[in-house]
Amino acid sequence: MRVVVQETPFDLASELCGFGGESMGAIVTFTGVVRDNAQGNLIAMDIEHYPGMTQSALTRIATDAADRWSLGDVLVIHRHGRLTPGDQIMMVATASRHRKDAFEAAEFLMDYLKSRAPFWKKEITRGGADWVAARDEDEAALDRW
Amino acid sequence: MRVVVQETPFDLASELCGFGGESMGAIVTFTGVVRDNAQGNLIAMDIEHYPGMTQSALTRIATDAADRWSLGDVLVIHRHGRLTPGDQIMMVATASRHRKDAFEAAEFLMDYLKSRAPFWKKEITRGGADWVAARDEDEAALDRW
Amino acid sequence: MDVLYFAWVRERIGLPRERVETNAATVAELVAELSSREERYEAAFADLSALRVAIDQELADFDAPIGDAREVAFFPPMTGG
Amino acid sequence: MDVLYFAWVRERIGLPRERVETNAATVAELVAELSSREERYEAAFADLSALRVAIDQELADFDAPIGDAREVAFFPPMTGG
Repeated sequence: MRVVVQETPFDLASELCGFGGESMGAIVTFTGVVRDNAQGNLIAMDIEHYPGMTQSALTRIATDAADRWSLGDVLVIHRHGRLTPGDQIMMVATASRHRKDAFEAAEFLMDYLKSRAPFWKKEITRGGADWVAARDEDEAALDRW
Repeated sequence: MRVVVQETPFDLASELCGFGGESMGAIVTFTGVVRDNAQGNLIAMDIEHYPGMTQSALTRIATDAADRWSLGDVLVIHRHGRLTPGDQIMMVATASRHRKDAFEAAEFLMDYLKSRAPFWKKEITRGGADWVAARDEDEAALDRW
Repeated sequence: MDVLYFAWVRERIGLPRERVETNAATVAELVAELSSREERYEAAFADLSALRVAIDQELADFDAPIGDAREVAFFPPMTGG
Repeated sequence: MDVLYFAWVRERIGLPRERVETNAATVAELVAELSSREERYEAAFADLSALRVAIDQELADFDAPIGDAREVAFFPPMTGG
């Protein structure tokens, strides 16, 4: 298991090099990308985090996933700082013998990262700057698990 | 949308370069890897396919996914020929504005690729060679959709 | 018409494709005709529940009409992914 | 104890962290104490349903006891991923 919080970009391919090994048949990845907003005027996305808590919160979420599904490997990378549209924000990867476990664990990781990892996003637009509000449906998504 | 059937290896990172573009916030990938069998004696996996039908069957599955979910992009790559443990067999990738669509579409693609794409796997072991039997649970997985 | 065989069906019958002249109206009739030829065909077609069929590269049922199909393929359940 | 603020809570209060000497027994008591200080605190804590709290870097409820916590943090609902 590997959990990384960093300001710098990451490279999906290097991160996945050797991930899972030869006994895992299924690898699922999710990559979050900064996308332009509905108005099409996003200049940047600032991602603030709680340095003392971030690593431990992410590690707990990853450990919960590993306890719950049969996983050969788990990877979580989350960036902070200023990002621009098209930049990768974060990724998770799961390796398992079967696709069902790999998919479910990746969805679980994402649902918890959305609402239980101490990150806050602020959109910088030509019109100003606004904190991204948490969405009710993201909180509701946790009820699945 | 891109659907590729090939004998040669693929590189996940190159395939994903520019995938989805700047308006898609969520990218999900699934990669299938040849894993050793339960006896630990797998030498190779031969993947036979039906050349005339493979491309059209995969394209139909990808089109069905694009019709059903809001996707910015879909990629399907499936290899054939002789592979060895650790080799990548296939991958799918989906890009969407929201993670739910990207995850569901990737799972849909995988469920249909398993049971409705004309590929057949044969395990070459030290003890001989055996065709991999289709699993009832793979057929049952289609009932979800 | 061309008849194609894949995976263990191909191995059991001993060839990947052949040209077949037939008056069979349905896939089932074609199967019956092939099975009556030789034991290797009979063995391959012994359990139709273990087989799938495609007409002109589209999955079909065994009771489907063949019509003027150019190509009929027989194979075991697919194991892609 | 250290009290930390993140995102718009930080902006509204105007600082990321401060040292607070308090006898508050619970988070709610600490919030009441801070709110009574100045308007910017009152504004930040006006709607507790829009806030989350962590005690020593673990998510907690507003009625949780503070005990001998070293660090209490206030922030809006998280928006990771």
